[in-house]
Amino acid sequence: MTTLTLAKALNEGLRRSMEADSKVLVMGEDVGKLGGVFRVTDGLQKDFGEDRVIDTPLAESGIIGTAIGLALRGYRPVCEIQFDGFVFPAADQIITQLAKMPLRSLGHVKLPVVIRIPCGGGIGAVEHHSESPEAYFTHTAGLRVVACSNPADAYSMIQDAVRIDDPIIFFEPKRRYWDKAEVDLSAPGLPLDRARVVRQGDDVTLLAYGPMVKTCLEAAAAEEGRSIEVIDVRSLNPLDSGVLAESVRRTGRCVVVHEAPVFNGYGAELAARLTEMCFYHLEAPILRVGGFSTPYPPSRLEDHYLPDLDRVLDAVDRVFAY
Amino acid sequence: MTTLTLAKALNEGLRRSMEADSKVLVMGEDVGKLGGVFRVTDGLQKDFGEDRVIDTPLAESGIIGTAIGLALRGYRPVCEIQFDGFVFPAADQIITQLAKMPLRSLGHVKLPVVIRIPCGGGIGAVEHHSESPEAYFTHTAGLRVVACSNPADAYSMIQDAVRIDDPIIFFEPKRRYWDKAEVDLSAPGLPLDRARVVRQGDDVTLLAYGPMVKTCLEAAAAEEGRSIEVIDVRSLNPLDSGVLAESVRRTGRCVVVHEAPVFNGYGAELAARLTEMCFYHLEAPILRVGGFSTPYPPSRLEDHYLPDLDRVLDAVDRVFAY
Amino acid sequence: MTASPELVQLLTPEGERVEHPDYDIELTAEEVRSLYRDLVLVRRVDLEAVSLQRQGELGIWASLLGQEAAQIGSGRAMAETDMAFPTYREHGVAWCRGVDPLYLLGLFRGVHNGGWDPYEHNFGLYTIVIGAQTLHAVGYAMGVQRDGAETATIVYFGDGATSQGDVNESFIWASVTNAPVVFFCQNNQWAISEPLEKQTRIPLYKRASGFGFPGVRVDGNDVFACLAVTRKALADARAGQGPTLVEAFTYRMGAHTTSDDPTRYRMAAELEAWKLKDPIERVKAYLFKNQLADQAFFDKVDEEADQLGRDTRRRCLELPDPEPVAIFENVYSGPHATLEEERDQYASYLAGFAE
Amino acid sequence: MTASPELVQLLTPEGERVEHPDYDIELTAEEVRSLYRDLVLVRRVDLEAVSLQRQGELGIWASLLGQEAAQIGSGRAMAETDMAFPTYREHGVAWCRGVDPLYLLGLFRGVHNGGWDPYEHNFGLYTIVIGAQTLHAVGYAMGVQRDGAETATIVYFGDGATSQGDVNESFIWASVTNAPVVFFCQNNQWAISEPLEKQTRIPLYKRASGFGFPGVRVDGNDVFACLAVTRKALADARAGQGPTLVEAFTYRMGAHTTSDDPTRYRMAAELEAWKLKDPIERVKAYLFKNQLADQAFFDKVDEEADQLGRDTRRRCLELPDPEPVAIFENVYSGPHATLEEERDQYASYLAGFAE
Ligand SMILES: Cc1ncc(C[n+]2csc(CCOP(=O)(O)OP(=O)(O)O)c2C)c(N)n1
Ligand SMILES: Cc1ncc(C[n+]2csc(CCOP(=O)(O)OP(=O)(O)O)c2C)c(N)n1
Ligand SMILES: [Mg+2]
Ligand SMILES: [Mg+2]
Repeated sequence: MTTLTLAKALNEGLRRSMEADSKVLVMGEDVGKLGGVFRVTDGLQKDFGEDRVIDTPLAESGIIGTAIGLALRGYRPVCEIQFDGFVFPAADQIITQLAKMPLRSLGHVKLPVVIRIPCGGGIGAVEHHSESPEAYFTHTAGLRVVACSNPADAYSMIQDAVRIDDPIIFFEPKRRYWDKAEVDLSAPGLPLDRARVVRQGDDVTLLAYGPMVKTCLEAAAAEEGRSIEVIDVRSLNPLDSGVLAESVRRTGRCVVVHEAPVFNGYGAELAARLTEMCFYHLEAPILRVGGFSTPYPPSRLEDHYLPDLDRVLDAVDRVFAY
Repeated sequence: MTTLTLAKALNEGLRRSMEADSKVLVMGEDVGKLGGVFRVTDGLQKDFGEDRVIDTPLAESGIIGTAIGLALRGYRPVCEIQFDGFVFPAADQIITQLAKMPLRSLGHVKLPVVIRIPCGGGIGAVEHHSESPEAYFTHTAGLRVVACSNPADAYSMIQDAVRIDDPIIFFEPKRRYWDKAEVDLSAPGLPLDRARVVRQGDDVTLLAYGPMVKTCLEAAAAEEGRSIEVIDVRSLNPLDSGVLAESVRRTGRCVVVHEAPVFNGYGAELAARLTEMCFYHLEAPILRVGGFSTPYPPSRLEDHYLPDLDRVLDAVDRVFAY
Repeated sequence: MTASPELVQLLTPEGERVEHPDYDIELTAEEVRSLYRDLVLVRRVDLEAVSLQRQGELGIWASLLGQEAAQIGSGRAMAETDMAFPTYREHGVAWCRGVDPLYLLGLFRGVHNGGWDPYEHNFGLYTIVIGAQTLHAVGYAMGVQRDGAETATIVYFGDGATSQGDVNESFIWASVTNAPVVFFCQNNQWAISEPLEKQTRIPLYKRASGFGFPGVRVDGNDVFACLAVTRKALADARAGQGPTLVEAFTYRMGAHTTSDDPTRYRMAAELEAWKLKDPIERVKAYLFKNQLADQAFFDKVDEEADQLGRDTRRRCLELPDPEPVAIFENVYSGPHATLEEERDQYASYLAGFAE
Repeated sequence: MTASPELVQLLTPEGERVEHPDYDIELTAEEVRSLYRDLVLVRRVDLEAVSLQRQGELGIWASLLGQEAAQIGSGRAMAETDMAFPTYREHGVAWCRGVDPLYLLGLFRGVHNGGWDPYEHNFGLYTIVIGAQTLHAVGYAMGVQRDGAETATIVYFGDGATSQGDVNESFIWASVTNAPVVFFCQNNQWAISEPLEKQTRIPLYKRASGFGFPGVRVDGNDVFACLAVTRKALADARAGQGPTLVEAFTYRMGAHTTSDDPTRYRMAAELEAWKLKDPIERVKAYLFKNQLADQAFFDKVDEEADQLGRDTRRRCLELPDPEPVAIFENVYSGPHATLEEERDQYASYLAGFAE
């Protein structure tokens, strides 16, 4: 066991992936000498060379578009989008090309492209640096979407993501980059498409992913009266709905938590789907706690915008008030 | 009263808007001499000149980006995106600029930009010409999102959209462009942000917008045993949730219908929100009927992919089977 | 368009061979006859497809009429291992790469979205979103560099496409990485209803100068010139000399697609003028004048074309509709829980009707 | 970078006036002193902001250190009705447009995302998404054309930004519409950690040639040259002569932002070499040598700068945090049902704590 930050765990995972397969490339803005603005690719260019760790022109559509071409040539590019809010210039390449080309080819083409996106707020940043764009991608068939929440998962999930032949949007909770935990570098991780019960409980189920898993665990620990189960969704698409439904049926109550705006956010899918799956077991409607239906606010207001322990527990109270 | 196709009603509405305000511009690919590939802007360049009806370079980001600039200079651009699947190159300008600049300016800036998008399938087209991308925009705070379903609404809604100071994504159901109906050219329409009960019923509520309104009306007419209420949502954001909730509370059952993939589609928001609003009145979970969680299929399969009368009634049956 | 210092032409509309200092090409009679045959056959397939569409057998068709020389010239310039990335109109290039026309018909009929194996033919999938493929080509070429292979990549796009951000980004990437890629722009003067002036105010081949690599304009209706210019550009790429932009100056003789009505936006006179520059007629004239082929040869090619047309039609009509379950296939490379659930539900829904 | 045919320079690093055939400029002593004052004051505000960030009062700051001449020269070239579209680093231009530095501090402090009135100052909002503003500028200029106004638009962007699709699209739109717009690229040699070679293999001003409009490279550390070149480009735009690309060749003396550590990727020697070309020192030398200012003047400017720095700091610290309800304001121009519901719910949630 080694103690690693989440950022370093990703770095280690990428390193292993690159060692295991010479076709794995890392590309993006400032990923080389600088090692990325969050240092997730630190040292990789030094060790694997400029041909495998590519500082690209400043153009996100170009990053994903050329990554598709590289994948067509047999490479496995891992692209870094510098911040969540800068993925949109690449939206067309992701949505119309990356997600659809395997089908277009009737399966002749596989596009093992990983798109790493540091996401979420809470770091006091300026506009576009704190967003949670997952719903744009969970609604895009052909993509897998995953979110890691802790160092051990980060380490295993990034390696799985690189190994899998589908295009994957890989969300990294930027405000948790410096959180440390023990990581067993040789143990196999939970398969990429599985959810994990991270805390068992009987009275209510909290569903979260990425940065909000920690928040929910804190809320569960702080809550005195009720026994709270917390599930880390991990894979947003495909969704491991069986694990979630089992829990919700057992507790009869559920709150979904994410940072993205609630309106048509990923929580809507969780709520709608689990309501259908667990209707007769529900004591109350599934409630959603998330960002407001506004652009991410200037950072002096982000503590209001982001779900925190209090807002999660308030929702727990409300779900019991039914 | 005049009989108009939906396309012609939009054309008339645009004409009135341009007559009423010399700042209104129409811009897009092929909107001039050709009158747009669906002829919605037919004759406008002839009557209002090339300065007001602009055939643009073939670049969607450019269309929206320059429209923002024109709006900053006091113009009111109505942009045409030629087909749903081609809106993605403009995603960045729409999501990071158009939707957020008014807030960025603390309200000094208004961006009255309308983005018309012919949407949906059922016309036997090739890839990218049959999609329903509304969820990408309903999840984007700062945008209004509306969808018209019939000639009379098309006529009034487009004029309202042009008049309102917010950026608006305006969906047009392309397979209904040639549907005809009576339009009263002088009557004021229902306000843009209001839903409309288009058929009253007691047993179950069908929620739809755009092309699926007609499908739901046909399903309601075909159904023999049950009394089906059909609501045309019209405004997806903001949502007229009061009208919807009133109906669902009354009927106790609800089915949401759209063409977009169900997974994290707009139906998820409707289902999650209305479940919360109407929990104690629901006899069954709100069911969703929509496209599958796949890219839009080749056209020889689209009849399977698109919700039709049978699939809607099947969901109605299921919602009664609970 | 007449021969000019800035336009590479090796065969005049009248079928006269002309010399160009930078682009010489020696073609045997056999090679010229073979090019002629290609031109005639792809035009025939195209005509058949237009007629199939008129009869409701295809949803739509994008005709290459008038652009045969640009496509056959460039397509035949490729080495077997070179890779091509097309738009939706490169039926002539597809032909050169050995892609069965049935795939193209299947796409426009709505049976699939392309479906051939890009690796088998070194020919990418048709790309409908304007310009997106240019970046794929550069990425592929970057892969070639890493493999140390002697392989060139060629990417096709139209005059309208030059306005897209992606196309310009691809110029940047190719230039900065010195990627072995040839940008082949068929300037057919129109992007649906929009004439060239809506996309640029200078000749398109000059765009390359702003990115620091060579651009050349070639008579796109001259199959010899297209062959020579593309051959050189591909050779340069393979030799590590980086990208070239080729502007093939040509004309879209037909409608944009079968859904389009060009009489709404362009003059008949323009079309008539371009008819005189037909890419096939000039090769035929050249073969005749130089007695490189006799009437029997032309008859044989015509017959072959008719046969191909008939076959194509028959096989198109025989194309089976896909099974509904195909909707769920090939979306992901392996099992996907949500999708399987939907598939099973839909299967049992369908089974309900059978009962 | 030394004066060369391709680099417009009017004032050497040593403070010598040089002539250029195309760009002559007559400046009164008063005007030069005023430029000097601008340069010193904006540098002072910038330093204060860096220090405020170090003390935790700002979340981040993007320093303009080294780019003062490019910004003041171009900013002072504008007529009052001309419109500017900045990136996130144009503090000097903001100064010229009369935007209170407090707005810039408020943005980087996280109080708002800009918030000044673009119409009051003819200065657009800061744009963080690289390149997006170039299209806004062209659209604005298209509006100017429709108004028949004699107004030029200038848009700022960096060397890195030239790789973005949007920037290249904006070149196309400007060229095709002959829009009255000046593209002002501050080539400060770096895009965060990436040197210029990652974005282009030829000088950036040449990009314009690929789009059919003029490009010019100016010494970006020479405020006279930046003033002269921009003035001419703006005048050309107003006179209906269309767009110009100005590449201001300069250097980012500081870190990319306060979060950045440039020692990880660039050599100290490079920085030292550029220090000798400081944009302020050469104006000071010029004023001195030509006895256009005395020590009292320099002292006064320094004092003014100190005063400005102190004021800026004090006012920054006094900036009130916005009320939570501000989250819901200015998102839409009028009532919005969903938002109001969320606002009210959150207000009563907050009220619950107060109880
Ligand atoms: C991104 C995008 N926008 C719009 C379209 C619709 N469209 C299809 S073809 C076309 C014109 C293309 O012109 P050009 O690039 O000159 O190629 P050509 O069709 O002439 O071969 C347009 C606008 C599209 N396919 N993709
Ligand atoms: C679309 C987008 N991608 C990435 C970023 C992150 N980013 C901020 S500044 C910057 C470098 C910009 O370089 P340049 O254009 O040269 O301007 P400079 O900062 O040097 O003034 C990057 C990559 C961004 N802001 N927007
Ligand atoms: Mg064309
Ligand atoms: Mg820079």
